[in-house]
Amino acid sequence: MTDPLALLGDWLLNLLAQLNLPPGLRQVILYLLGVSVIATVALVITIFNTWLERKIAARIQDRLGPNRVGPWGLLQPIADAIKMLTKEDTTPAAADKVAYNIAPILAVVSVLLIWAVIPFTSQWFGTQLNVAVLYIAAVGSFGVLAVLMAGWSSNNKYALLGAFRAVSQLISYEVPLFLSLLIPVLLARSMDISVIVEKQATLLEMYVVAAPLAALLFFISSVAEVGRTPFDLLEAESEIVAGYHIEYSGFKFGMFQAGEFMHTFTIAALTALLFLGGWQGPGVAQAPILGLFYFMGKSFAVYFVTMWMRSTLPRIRIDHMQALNWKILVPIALTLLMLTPIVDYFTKDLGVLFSAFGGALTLSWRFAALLLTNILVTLAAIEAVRRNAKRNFVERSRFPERPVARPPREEAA
Amino acid sequence: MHNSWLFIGIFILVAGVFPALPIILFHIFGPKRQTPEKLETYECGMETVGQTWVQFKVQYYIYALIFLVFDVEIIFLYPWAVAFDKLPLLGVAAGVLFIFLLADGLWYAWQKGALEWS
Amino acid sequence: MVPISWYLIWAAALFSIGLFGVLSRKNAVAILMGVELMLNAVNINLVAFWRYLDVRAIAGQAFAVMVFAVAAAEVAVGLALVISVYRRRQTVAADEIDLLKW
Amino acid sequence: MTPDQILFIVTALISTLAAVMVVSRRNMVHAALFLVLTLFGVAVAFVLLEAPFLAVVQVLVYIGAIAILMIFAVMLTRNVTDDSGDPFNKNARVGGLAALFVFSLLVVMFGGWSQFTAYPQAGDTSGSIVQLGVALTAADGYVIAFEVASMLLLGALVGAIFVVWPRQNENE
Repeated sequence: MTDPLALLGDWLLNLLAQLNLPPGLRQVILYLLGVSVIATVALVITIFNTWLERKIAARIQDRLGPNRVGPWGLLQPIADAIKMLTKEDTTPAAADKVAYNIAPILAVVSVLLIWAVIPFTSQWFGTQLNVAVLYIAAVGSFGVLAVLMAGWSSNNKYALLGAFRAVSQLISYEVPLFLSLLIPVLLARSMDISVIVEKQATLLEMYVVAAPLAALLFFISSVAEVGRTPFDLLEAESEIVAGYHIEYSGFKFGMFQAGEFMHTFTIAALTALLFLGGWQGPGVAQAPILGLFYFMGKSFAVYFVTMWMRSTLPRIRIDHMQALNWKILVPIALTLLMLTPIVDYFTKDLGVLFSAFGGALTLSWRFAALLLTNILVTLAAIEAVRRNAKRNFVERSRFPERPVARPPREEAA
Repeated sequence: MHNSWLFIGIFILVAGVFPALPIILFHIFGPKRQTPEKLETYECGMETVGQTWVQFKVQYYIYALIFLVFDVEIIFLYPWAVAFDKLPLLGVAAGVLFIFLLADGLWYAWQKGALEWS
Repeated sequence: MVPISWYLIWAAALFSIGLFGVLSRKNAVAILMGVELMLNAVNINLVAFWRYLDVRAIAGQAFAVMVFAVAAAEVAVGLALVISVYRRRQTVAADEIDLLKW
Repeated sequence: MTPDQILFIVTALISTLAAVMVVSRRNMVHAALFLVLTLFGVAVAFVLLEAPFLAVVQVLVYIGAIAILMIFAVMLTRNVTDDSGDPFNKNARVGGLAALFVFSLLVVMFGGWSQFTAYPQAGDTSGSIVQLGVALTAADGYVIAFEVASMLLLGALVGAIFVVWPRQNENE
């Protein structure tokens, strides 16, 4: 099976060769095309996802969702964009003009840049970096900066307060995020995402088998990083003034929104790549293009979970949000990170534990030991949380009874 | 290697243009009927009172502080994880000790009550 | 190819600007920013020499990573001191914080 | 001029100008944002020097953490007199002279240097992350420095929390 994109690339190369350009410039043009394609794909997926998300949320809540514009409401996102264009472009008089206008752009850039290192199949990817995992983490810090800039430059107390809360949430959850990212890097001995995917060749070699807890930590902290339900306290539209983007309107506000939607799918894709084997699947070696379907299937499966969470879970309280991070996620991640290298070091040469279906299901001693470690850490963590909750409950029951408002007793006349 | 960074560089430019373009178009074609009142800051229907730079509680700084320390320590661990296959037992132990010291810092902050959102 | 002297001169410029910031800014946070500039200038030099000498001798990179750690520690403690002083004396001007001179 | 050189000059110019803004802006948030620009320029320089690990770490640590901490500190230490009045102290002239003196001295020292105009031939940096990881934890490498860095950061964390933590008798 020939790769259609490779054919297209060859044709383009030939076309460029006929133009007699210097080789450096030719490369730049080729890169420019590739970059535009990737960025467009990311945006198109995002636009489609806004529709998908509304549709699925509607189904979960027993509604129909958008169904007027186009077949099944598919053109709804375009109608939304046109609506946004007719809004007024305002910059508050007291705002810091430059920072105010750069912030929404930076918010999208910080997400879009992640797509440069995402491999769609074994052949289709933007580029291979040997520091890709850290690159993803680094790019995310522009998002934090964008939030802070937006909140500060709006010159609005609520925006600034929202930005502070948002930033403290973002940076807090970056700690378990980075710690759990370290585990696939440790297992693959590489920061290159393509290498990490290649190492997860069969079903039981996926890192979700060897490090299920790390996968869970990564998923939870990235959802918090995006600021989606149940971690959407920075927006909380039903309770408080909108967060750092309160002064934004029209397309500038739309950019924050688009960045959030894109980020949600991006974290789903990253979870699929780092823990679920990305483009790996049966028959990929013969026809690499199949990898695209596997990758997209896994990404949308994870994305569906985020949508599911969004339509079912209630919002977390801010002190609980911080406590969940610092008192549960980070200690678990640190424990896991201390045990994983030790177990890995002593079991890496032990070989295969069992093999079935002609090698399609192969579990090595190493992965079995790691899985066992994960299960033990999970059980220990659950027990610790349970005991703590029990102690807190006992302490709370020792409080004096709180005054309760009672209806005035009817006096005998 | 150089080339993949050229790709990233071009990506940064294009990624900047992608969101900037609709915003600029919007700025040109979007309606603009602005009055001084409209451009005022909106704070819950009241006129703005006092300075915008209200002071924040120190808790925000403490979270940022713990984050900074963890951030720097974690980046030390990435080359260690990549080089894991080439490490002797001592090297592995050094990394684990490093993580243990990191956990110590968290433990101190916890005991001190710095992790409470009050 | 960029000669190493370009990197060195650029680093010297950043270092001098940082030095100026440290010596002459009033705001204590600005002084810390000056220190950051100086540390970055040092880092540029370390990495440049690593690259132009022998890439197999990793000392330059290892030192640069250590400088990151030192910079982070310096900022964390420095800013904590600034905030603490601010809460007692309501000022961040370095020349007004002169209690230890007595 | 080669593309490398053009890229270097553009980066160096932008980040040097941004550095000048850092030390001269009166508005501290602006100074911090210009600091971010300067530090990003340094990250680009690390990419040019083929040290991608340090480049991403530069962005992660300086822009993602240190700059954010700086902005937080600026917000926390807001003073009414900050935006007005002289941002420089009375040493400004001496400081300027000293900086100029150091700079000219260094330029005189390095300007005429004709060595090291190109990367050495035997230079493949793709394995430098593995080398760094091995060297950081090797007994004949930097394992002491590695652990001391951890202790230093632990000390910084403990010290900073201790210093900044509000005491009971303070809120009167």
